[in-house]
Amino acid sequence: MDWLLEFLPRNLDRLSVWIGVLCTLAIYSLLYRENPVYRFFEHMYIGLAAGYSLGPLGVDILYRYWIEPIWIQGYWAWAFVVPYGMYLYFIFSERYGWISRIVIGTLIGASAGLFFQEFSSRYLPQLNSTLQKPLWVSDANPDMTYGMMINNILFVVILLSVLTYFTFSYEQRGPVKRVAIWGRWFLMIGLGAIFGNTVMARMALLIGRIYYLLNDWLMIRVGGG
Amino acid sequence: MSYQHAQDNWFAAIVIGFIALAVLVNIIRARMGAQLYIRRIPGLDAIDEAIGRSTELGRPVTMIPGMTAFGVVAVQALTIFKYITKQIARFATPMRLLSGDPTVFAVAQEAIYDAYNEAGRPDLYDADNIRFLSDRQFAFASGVAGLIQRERVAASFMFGEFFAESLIFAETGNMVGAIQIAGTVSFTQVPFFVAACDYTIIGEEFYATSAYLSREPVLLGSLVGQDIAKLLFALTTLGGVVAATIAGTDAPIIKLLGQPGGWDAFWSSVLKGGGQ
Amino acid sequence: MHMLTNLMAQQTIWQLPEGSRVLLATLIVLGAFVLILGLVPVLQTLPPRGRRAIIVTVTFLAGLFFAAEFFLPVDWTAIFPKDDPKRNFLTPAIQPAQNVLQIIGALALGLGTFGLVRLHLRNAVQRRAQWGYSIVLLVSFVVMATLSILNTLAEKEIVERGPVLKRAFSILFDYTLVQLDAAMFSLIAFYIFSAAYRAFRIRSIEASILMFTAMLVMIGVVPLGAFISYTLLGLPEGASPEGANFLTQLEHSIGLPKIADWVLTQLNAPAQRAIEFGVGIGGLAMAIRLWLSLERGVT
Amino acid sequence: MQARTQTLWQRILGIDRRWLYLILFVNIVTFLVAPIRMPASVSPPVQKFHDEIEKLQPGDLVMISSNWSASTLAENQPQLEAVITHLMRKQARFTIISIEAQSRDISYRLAERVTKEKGYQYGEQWAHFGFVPNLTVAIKGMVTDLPGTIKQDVRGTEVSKLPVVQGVKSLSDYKMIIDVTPSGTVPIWISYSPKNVSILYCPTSVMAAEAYTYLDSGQIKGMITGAKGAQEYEQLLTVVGLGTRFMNAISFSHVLIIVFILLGNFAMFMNRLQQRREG
Repeated sequence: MDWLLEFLPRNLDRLSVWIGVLCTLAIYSLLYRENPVYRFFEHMYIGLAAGYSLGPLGVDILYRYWIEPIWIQGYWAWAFVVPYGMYLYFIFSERYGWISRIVIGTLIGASAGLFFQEFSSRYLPQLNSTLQKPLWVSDANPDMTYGMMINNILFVVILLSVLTYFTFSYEQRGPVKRVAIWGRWFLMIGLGAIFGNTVMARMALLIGRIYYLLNDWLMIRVGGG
Repeated sequence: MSYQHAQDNWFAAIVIGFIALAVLVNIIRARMGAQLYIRRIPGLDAIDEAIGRSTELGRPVTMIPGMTAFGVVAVQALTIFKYITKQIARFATPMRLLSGDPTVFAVAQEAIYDAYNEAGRPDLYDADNIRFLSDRQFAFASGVAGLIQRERVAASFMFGEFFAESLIFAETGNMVGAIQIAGTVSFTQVPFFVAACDYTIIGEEFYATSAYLSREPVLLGSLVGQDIAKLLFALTTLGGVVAATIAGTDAPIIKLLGQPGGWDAFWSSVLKGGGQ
Repeated sequence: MHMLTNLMAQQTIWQLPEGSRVLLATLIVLGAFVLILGLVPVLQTLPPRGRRAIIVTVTFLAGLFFAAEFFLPVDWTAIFPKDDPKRNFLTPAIQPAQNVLQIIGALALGLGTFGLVRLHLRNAVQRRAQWGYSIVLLVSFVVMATLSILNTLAEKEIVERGPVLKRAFSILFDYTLVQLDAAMFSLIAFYIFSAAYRAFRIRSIEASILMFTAMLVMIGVVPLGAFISYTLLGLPEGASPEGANFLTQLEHSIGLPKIADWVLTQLNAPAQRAIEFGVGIGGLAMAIRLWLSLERGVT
Repeated sequence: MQARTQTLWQRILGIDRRWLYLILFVNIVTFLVAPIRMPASVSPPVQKFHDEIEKLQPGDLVMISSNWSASTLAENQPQLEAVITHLMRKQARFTIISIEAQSRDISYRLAERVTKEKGYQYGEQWAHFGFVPNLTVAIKGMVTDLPGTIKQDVRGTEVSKLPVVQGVKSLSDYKMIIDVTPSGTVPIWISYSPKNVSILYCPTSVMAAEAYTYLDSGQIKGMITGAKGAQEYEQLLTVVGLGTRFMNAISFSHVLIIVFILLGNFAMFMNRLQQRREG
């Protein structure tokens, strides 16, 4: 009886747990099949998410980067940015639709231009760290062990064979084809490893939810003691 | 470990310059009529099969760029979707494009409109079929999962950058028996697509897709340039590890080849030598 | 150049005077709207070729700005003070340029939201199939948008954060939206199981490799792997002692956790790196083609 | 093609995925509740974490930054519980701070429960500072003027009137910062907190890989990785807590998946064999 009284949504704290549980179960019902309850929560979810974004991603950005600089700090040149960006809204017009492409062109140009830096800072350090893998134990690299040597040789072999698989402009045949096939097999090892490694993180998510159902909602004490 | 400017290591400028040159020269070659080859990419041949099945069943095709933020990857994904749309326009197969990024959504409107126009069926274009669901990762995923199940889509194309939600799309698609073709640059999501989709386009194959589908000279030429670039990377790797084996990992040459700040010692020695 | 930045710092030409700032700013904004939107009919008179030329030019210039900022040398110590050497003359403009992109992004969000609302309004008004759910979406959108915007304004101390706003926002955000996120995220655990069951079959060499590595890592990363290797099989735990012979070293490195770790770091890493290189090169080639408008992509 | 009754193997191969989902669910519930313990081998970062807290004297002040919420509960909650248990054992005083309302509520509720069990007094021995919207600004503020930055605790008491932080002017009066988080907050703590305060880190398993450089350089003094790390920690404390339970459930869900993969392959093999025999 005490348990039941505690269990029921008798105050706001309890009610919030019940809401959370309801949301969880509604989403889980999709596992059985798509159904009206799921559909209700799905539409509510998207509505809430769309509404929420307008605060931090819409109003906040416009206020911080547009309204504040112009009206409070007085940097008048920013005035032109929003009307220019508004060209994007011509997308819905058949006649003026092309005007939105000016803004889209700006965005495409910018992302292309930014890619040079991204390319350099993302891939070149990786290339450089590949170079720091000596293939033989020698005086030049006194700290190296035979274990590291084997690993380094493997590293370079795998890297080059996978890279060979990802070439397109000629017909892969003979030894190249064999290397490429090996490359694909090495790739599968990598993919399998990632799969196996991700399972743990995903199971942890589910366990978190089940713990919430057991502990917070049904008030079954798990763990401790 | 990051580059703010090319000056952090001029090797960056050299590599980018070389790749740009290789790509541009081969694009010019292709435009002047050189016959260029592209190897088979198995998953892409299945696109027509998937479209055919959708048409047969009269159920829609979904195209999902996922949460891909607007940028180079998104433009490539939309280029692929544009090609697919041109194909389905011929059979008037229904389509849905579901995006989780508002800018990608906006550009997709234009791209799909163009696709129907170029296929000669502007009447089939319906702005309501290109949808922005949410920029919140799992709200978007719930919307996609719901739609795939409700409309029992017959074919699902997922191209772009994906995160944890990839498996939600792929498994719900699998549940309704859709033919699924996925292509992504996100290495960590590839295993889930491989497990749940019929065909998976991996890594750079994603960028080769439009060349493969359209056989446009510009794209084929670019692909040749990309292969030359990979050869450069392979040779640098080989040369570098040999140098490291002989001269040690601290050798100046290793620093010059892409280590951030690796040219500082070089410059200061040059400047000192010049100044004195 | 340094003088120019100084000049900008003193805000003589870019900044409005303090006194009548609000009125002036409002007028300038209105003027900007009239000017920019007034350009539309003018642009409309252009022939298709002219339109394309504008788009190509804008694309090129936008790309040129970021590219030039990246490539131009930065150590112009003669021009810039020594304490801040890592910039060229374009660097100070990077942050404003990023802000412009942010603003356009916010406007795009408005566009996306408009598209979503329009679709569901149409569903509701035309009583299309399942229109009731569209009402659900619209109602939750309107309520949450109001609360979220008020909440944002409250953070800026423009409106007051009353107890009702606080409570209502907390119920809808913390106890509903976040819970839905967690629930949807955890669905993946079920899907990863069914996908593994279906896909991991010894059908081909590739599928078999995928399956065996996945299983190996799965066991290796949980305590069960350590339990099997060290408690059941009695393999030695920890690093091998210094100067041990090959067999001892081998013995110390074939425990399941060690093998799983080795597969992840030594076999997975180079494969991943090769893919990354390909993706980087492919992306770079694409960026160049887009920048120079060499392909009839999406614009 | 005539319809034939399915063989057992075919039925296993074509099993409705909903059964799989149910089995996984039941499996996890069972092993969450079941009192099975599996010994873990304690990894060096966890051992270092433990040793660092062992060095604390009674009454030393510790700041816990708790930024997780519902999604990463299974990884972060065991960590926080184990850490608080250990701090209470060492009679250290601690204060908790979050960066959003969600994680404030969840960590406050948890700390209240755990402290009540051991008779730790709110306000005297521990307190919760609520949440700060911008961590960087908050840390910088706390370094110069802690009571002025936080102003009120979660119960609305002025910080300057809380006995637990009586006389504390700045973050540098603390001995230690423990960051329990699923996101990239630890670089901010490393960058802005006073140099005399040591930092300990409790990330999720996904985030841990990036932290090893900080561990090498000594910028963080120890690390508990996800539920697995929490289990190892509980073993050091000789308690059976959530980490052990969760890790059990994770381990056996892995076993379940592997068993089913093997079963699927066996069924496929048997099915082929049968078909071949039938010609």
